[in-house]
Amino acid sequence: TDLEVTHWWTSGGEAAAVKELAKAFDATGNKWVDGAIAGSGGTARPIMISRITGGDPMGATQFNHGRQAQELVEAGLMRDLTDLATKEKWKEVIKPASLLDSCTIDGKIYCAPVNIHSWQWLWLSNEAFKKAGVDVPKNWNDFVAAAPALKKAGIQPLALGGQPWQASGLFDTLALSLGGKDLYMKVYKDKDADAAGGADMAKVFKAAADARDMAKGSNVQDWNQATNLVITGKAGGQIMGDWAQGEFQLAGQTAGKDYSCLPGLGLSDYITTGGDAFYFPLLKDKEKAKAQEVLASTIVSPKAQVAFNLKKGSLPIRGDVDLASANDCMKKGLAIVAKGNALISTDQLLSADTQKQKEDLFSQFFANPSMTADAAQKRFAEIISSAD
Amino acid sequence: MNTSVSIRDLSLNFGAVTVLKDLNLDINDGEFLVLLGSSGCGKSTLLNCIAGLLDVSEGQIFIKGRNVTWEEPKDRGIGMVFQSYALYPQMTVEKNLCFGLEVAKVPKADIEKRVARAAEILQIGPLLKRKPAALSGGQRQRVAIGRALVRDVDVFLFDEPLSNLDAKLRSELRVEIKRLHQSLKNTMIYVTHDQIEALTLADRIAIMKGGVIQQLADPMTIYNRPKNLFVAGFIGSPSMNFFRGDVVERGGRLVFIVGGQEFSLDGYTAETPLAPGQKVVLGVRPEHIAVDGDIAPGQEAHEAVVDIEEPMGADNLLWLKLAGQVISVRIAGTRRYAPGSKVRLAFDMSVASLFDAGTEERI
Amino acid sequence: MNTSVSIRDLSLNFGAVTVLKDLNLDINDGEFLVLLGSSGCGKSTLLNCIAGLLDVSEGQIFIKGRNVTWEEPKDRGIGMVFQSYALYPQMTVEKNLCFGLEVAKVPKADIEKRVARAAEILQIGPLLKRKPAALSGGQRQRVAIGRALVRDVDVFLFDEPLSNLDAKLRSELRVEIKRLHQSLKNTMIYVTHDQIEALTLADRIAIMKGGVIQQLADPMTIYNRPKNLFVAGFIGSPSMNFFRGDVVERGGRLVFIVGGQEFSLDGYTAETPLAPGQKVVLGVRPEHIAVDGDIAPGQEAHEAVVDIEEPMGADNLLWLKLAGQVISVRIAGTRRYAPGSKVRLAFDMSVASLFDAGTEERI
Amino acid sequence: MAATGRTGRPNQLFRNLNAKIASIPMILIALVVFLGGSVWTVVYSFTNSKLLPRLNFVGLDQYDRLWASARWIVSIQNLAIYGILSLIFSLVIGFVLAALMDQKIRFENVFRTIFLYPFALSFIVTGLVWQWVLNPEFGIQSVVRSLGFTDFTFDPLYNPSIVIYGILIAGLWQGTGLVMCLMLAGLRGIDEDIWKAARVDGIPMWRTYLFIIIPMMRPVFITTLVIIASGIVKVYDLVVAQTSGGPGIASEVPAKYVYDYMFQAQNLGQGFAASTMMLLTVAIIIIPWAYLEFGGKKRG
Amino acid sequence: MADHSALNSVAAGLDPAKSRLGEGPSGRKPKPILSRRNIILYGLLFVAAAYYLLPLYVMVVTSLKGMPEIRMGNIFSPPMEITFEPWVKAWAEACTGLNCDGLSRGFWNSVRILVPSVLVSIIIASVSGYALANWKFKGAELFFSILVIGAFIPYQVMIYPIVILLREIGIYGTLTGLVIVHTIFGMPILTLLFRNYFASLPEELFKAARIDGAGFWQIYFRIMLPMSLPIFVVAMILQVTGIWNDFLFGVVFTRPDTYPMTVQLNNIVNSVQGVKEYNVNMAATILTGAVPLIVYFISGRLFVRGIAAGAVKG
Ligand SMILES: Nc1ncnc2c1ncn2[C@@H]1O[C@H](COP(=O)(O)OP(=O)(O)OP(=O)(O)O)[C@@H](O)[C@H]1O
Ligand SMILES: Nc1ncnc2c1ncn2[C@@H]1O[C@H](COP(=O)(O)OP(=O)(O)OP(=O)(O)O)[C@@H](O)[C@H]1O
Ligand SMILES: [Mg+2]
Ligand SMILES: [Mg+2]
Repeated sequence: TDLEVTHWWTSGGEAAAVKELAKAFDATGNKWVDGAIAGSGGTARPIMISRITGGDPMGATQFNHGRQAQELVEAGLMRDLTDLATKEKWKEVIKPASLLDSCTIDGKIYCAPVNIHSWQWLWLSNEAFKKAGVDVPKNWNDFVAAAPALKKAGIQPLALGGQPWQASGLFDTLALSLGGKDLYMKVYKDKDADAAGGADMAKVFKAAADARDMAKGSNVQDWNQATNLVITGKAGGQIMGDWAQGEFQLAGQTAGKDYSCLPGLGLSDYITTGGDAFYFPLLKDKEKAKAQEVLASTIVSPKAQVAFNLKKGSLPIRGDVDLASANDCMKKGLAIVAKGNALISTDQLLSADTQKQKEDLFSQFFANPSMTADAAQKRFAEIISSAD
Repeated sequence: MNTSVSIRDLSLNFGAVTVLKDLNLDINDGEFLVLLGSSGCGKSTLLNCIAGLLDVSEGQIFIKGRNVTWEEPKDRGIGMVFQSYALYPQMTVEKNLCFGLEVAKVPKADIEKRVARAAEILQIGPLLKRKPAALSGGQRQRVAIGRALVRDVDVFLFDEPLSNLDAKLRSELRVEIKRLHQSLKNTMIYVTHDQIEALTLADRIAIMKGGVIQQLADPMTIYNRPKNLFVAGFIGSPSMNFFRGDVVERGGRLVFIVGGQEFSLDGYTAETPLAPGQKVVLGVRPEHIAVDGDIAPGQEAHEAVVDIEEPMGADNLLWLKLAGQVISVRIAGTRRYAPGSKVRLAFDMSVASLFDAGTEERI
Repeated sequence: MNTSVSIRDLSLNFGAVTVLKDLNLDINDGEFLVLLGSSGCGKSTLLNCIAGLLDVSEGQIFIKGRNVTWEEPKDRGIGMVFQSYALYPQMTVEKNLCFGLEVAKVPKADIEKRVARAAEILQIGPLLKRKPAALSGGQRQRVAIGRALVRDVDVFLFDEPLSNLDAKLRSELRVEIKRLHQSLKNTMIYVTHDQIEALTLADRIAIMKGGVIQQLADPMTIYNRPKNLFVAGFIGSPSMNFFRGDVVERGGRLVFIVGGQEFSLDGYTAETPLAPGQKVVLGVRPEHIAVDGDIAPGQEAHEAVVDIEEPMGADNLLWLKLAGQVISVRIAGTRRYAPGSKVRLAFDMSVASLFDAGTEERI
Repeated sequence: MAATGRTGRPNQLFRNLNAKIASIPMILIALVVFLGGSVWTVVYSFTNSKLLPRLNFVGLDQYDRLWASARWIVSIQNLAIYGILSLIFSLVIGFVLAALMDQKIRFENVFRTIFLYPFALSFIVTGLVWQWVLNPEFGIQSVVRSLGFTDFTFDPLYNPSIVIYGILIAGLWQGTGLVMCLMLAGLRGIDEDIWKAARVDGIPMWRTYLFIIIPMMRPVFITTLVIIASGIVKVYDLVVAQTSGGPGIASEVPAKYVYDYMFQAQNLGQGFAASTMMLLTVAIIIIPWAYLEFGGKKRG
Repeated sequence: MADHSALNSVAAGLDPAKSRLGEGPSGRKPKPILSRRNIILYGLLFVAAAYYLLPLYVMVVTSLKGMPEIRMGNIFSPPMEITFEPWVKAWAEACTGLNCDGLSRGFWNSVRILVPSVLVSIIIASVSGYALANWKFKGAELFFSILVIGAFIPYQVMIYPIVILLREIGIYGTLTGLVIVHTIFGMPILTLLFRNYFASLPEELFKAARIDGAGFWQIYFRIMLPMSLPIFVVAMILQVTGIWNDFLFGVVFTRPDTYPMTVQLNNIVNSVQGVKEYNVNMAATILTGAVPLIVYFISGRLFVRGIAAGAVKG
């Protein structure tokens, strides 16, 4: 049966990963009809939502974990996967459990998680630092200290794309890695406006201002263009989620040799685990409904998990798969998850509305050097105080 | 005689503007009625009401005794000819003529017969295959008439059909329309603001002003015995000469005084009795003023000074200063006067008009 | 008399089309010259050449003895009045009058004086603060004339200034223009295709056809002694009646024969000798035909049948069948004939015209 | 008179029935989509609808938040700058081009096609091309620098304070051709006698344009104004394709705010509030105009 | 001046018998090709033309270069080595997600969307404009005013209600739905154009046809349509460009297998795999713009004429 699957995985690494899923699904005798929409989730989600609410749903669609699809579920537009999940014992195999929790609404499971993404990575170009004549940094502070040398060598210290979510993600990463777990949870989970406006957070904002100076001059838009600057040694480093890994891999680079990765920016042992999940709109067609189940089960299956996540550079959602072929970086990530140091991602903690406001704030902050850290923090506190 | 078109208490408003007001008009079978009036007086509006192209606000319209007030234009038995010809530009002349018949599903043979007849009457046979763009103005108007002709209607409506033509063509087509009426004997209602057309074509003329009919009569009556000052001034080119003055008694006889000059009213036949002291307007047409040699012996004469003269070939128009105003006098084209020269002139009171200065009605 | 405007061998082509051809024309100082011709004959083109709005292809133009062939319009000392008025719609009347002067940096006081004078001459004083949209057609045309007037030019050019006005206004403004010319004594060149305007206004008329001047003469000569068939037919309304026939000798005298009817040519003064057997065209104006009672005793008379009559108020136009064709005859408005009745008529040969049937030139 | 035939006034509803039937699509679109849709939007702007519309009224909360949002303020400012400049420059450039074209030039067709062809391209394409041309690394800046002017800086799309002008350049490129066309049509409609009269009066060309022709073209200017203005309010694709609102939020526009908050932030209420503000602005400008144009004067 | 008159007198001397020419200039006023007026006039025109052509030039040149050459710098320099690789790739090979058939699929989808949308929207708008111009009825102008104001409403505002509307009718996601959406948003401006155009035709023509007994549709088809070529061309051009270039509706109201070309373009341009392939992007851009461009080049002249007839005579 043909099943149309919409997603926004269009960069090189992503597309390669999707191909693995499609292959696995096609192998079950069904057909994966690819509905890629380019231009990141911001472009794609409205289209997906319109189609679901407009009564022309696709067979399955990607969303980020968390609250993006909550209302669709509440409106009864999505398919309940609880039966399948019980049958395949998802509750037991999927690690960390928070992943499945965010698929669960009123005790029912509505999505199949595909991968775990963590945001807190600093990717570094070994070549760039060699050229600048400094050692490859071991953490964020080293990186900041090396920036002048990079600049002198004509190298952009920090690569940052223009898309608002990148700026926002960078800041959240700084908040967790520099501010620590407690601050992160207070601000993002408890929505504590005092903490958001407090002195600890002010330090994070100070660091963000430094990052802003380092990022000045990287005139690229897409995240993977920014990654490309690192790959080609035009930039020293980039703060980006683990999906950047896929790009390095596609470029044929080896972790440790050509590039380095620092989870938690080398300062903290925590990462957040968000990620992507597939949701299945309620369909009238029986055949398709059956195919949906097959797809859900394929996605969670160990084989597909390995194939997919290796290509994508993200972590698999189950603890029981063998990732022997994973590279250094992935292994670092897996180790942290195994330690139980995985926190819930901002996507799950904050509503899309709050996220958007945050994006607006930080994209403005990073683009506009005249905005002071204080002003930004004040606004940030406001957003957190009204967050839901 | 039977009435062909009958209009009862017709009113028409465009929004708040009343264009026609309580209009009544009976047109006889076979009559040629001309609606004459200055621009904007509602002539076209009235015609459009008769044709059914405008919905009346009040009143009724009868054609051949049938109440057609709310009927579709095509069912009223009328044909209409427009100032701008309104030929369908993308169709040949023949197709223009056939169109209405085809729409009405008239049999082919019948259509051909009727087109042939119209083409013969109007002498447009050789033009049938051309498109309107390839015709001259006069030819176009003939085709437009033909379009009404083929439909075999009871009443022809013309809305200033000749206004877009130059003077020469205009007078030619005028004669043709007159001839057409004489041979077809249809009822024709003809709108114009050209008084020559009105005078030469009409059996009766209805003079309109502000949506009201001022006078409805045959051309000679309109010309010679205008009912009020408006009609008197409207008809005739150049206009009638008007003198605002008083009626005074002089030795048992009534005379008219203006600017110190006295004119005997003996020859005038008043419709309502004249009284001394009455303020009146005397109207005399330019051709009813005799100059120098034309003055009959014994006729009362006044002196005037030539202001300018306008020779027009057959006639010569003199503008004279008399009683403090400039009047026009028509004399033969062969008689010339230099500006400034003195002439003697006499009014023919038997064909003059007197109006009450207040009501402006004829006395 | 001095020439004011002089045109030498003027030719003008639009691409391959020759609109004016080797045209020569001398206009006297203070003269009122009318260019008359049917539509498209090149009148406006000639006027535009004189104004400098069109570049000539060949030849020269002199104004007041100065060669202005290549000069800008504003330097030629001309003022121009257009059919469409061409007033600047968003400016007040006053501004319309001043604008050209202001641009030319004429001193303020001077401007005011000139505007006041023009306003007085044209009686547009009360209109000065209005915009053109708030004026009637006649008032607009007066302002347009004023615009030429304030510029104190030597030569006024009028391009059909009255064509857009209705008949009544037209005759009024005609008189005004005539008066204006009499008081200003400027040279005026006036384009029209209305022959009444031409006849009444002109000192001389130039009749044009196809870019060539056919006859240049004073109105009475044009009217009474047209140089060729075209001019004869063009001037006069209704047209001159033409009869194509032969000159034959009858008892030592020359007579004209058409359709079996003979007309004595005794009264006619030929410019070139007539010969028997010559094919000629006889032209007689409608007002030069006497009917019934008007026929002088002893005058040669013929019988004709009334086809239709067209009463026009002052006159009555009879269409008669004579010698196999329809001719028009003008009689007094008071005399009426029913269609089909028989009348006797006589031609006044002393004012008739004879043309060679081949060359169409006057004999 | 025998009163045969119909006497009474027939039911007005059924007169011109065909015309009314043929107008049904128009009426439906006007009432259901435009009017209904707008009312729907306004009503829901007073709710706290998130991803799906819900009738849960919260008063003016959405508006309070809207006007407290820095991004909305920037959007409004950008729209104002872009709108005013775009109006002025479109009209001026469009008119000047039309005036040039009206000088009986050679190759008029060629020039007209050149000026008009961008109008055939979408804003997406326009945005992409200009993004490319204005790119400091490849585009004009680098070219000028490579010519030796190493200090030359022209990077409107990467400089928050002038980014809106970068968008303006592209917008004008796309739209002035149509304006030129409209103006040219207007110029051609002007009575040639006016030109002649002005020449005879000795009024120089530029003065004639300025004081006579332009005032005469008022209706054309109004039509053009309406067309440009309706495009300005909607400007969205161009910004998305060229800058995605960046750098930061420097080139955000209201239409994008609406879209982002409705769909990306999944806060319909906020999006509707922003749309309502846009509607209100449009209504304030348009309704008087539409009244004058279509309601006030009756056509013959 | 002086030497001109000298020349003329020589010319005049050739035929002294005929000529009455006097002193001074004669004949056509000389107009040097390089007059100041011409220099300014054409100078301005060429500068403007350069501004308008520059992006097109950049697009074409870039699309013919290879990536290495692009990275070297100057976007204005002509390609050293012309390659059609980017074109092939843009048309048939560029990937979005798993679909690697470039724009070609989108092209046919666009055609399938374009044809019915253009036809339906023009038919409905022209009939409405005709009814408004010639068959006035109570309220017509009011509906029309609403429609015209609708032209100013940002599309985004209307998307949600329309999604709901189409869902209720049950045609969301179908071609019919998209055609309706295009018709709705084409209505205001097209109706305005048609109404103005039909109103500018002589009303007497319409009256004559009514007297001839033709009804609403007969007059429309047999009298009005044959006279309305220019305005139909304008409407056609506006709709072809508008619908072909549409992105928002295409993406919201279709599904991936029916995505129009603009959506494919967006996907290709935004699916950056490694480095941005500017040459492919430019080729894709040109290919996407080709249809409306061709329409313009072919019927541009009629467009101007129609604009004069329909838009300016408001
Ligand atoms: N559709 C309309 N709406 C409003 N007023 C109108 C309309 N049509 C005509 N009028 C007004 O009605 C009056 C009469 O118009 P109508 O066309 O009947 O005049 P007319 O006598 O035919 O003039 P003309 O000689 O110029 O043709 C005019 O004042 C005109 O302004
Ligand atoms: N710009 C032009 N290009 C080509 N031919 C032209 C041009 N202007 C005028 N003509 C032609 O020149 C001839 C004379 O035109 P002109 O306007 O002088 O006629 P006219 O005598 O003024 O006619 P009317 O009485 O209609 O005003 C016409 O045949 C016309 O078609
Ligand atoms: Mg009328
Ligand atoms: Mg002319």
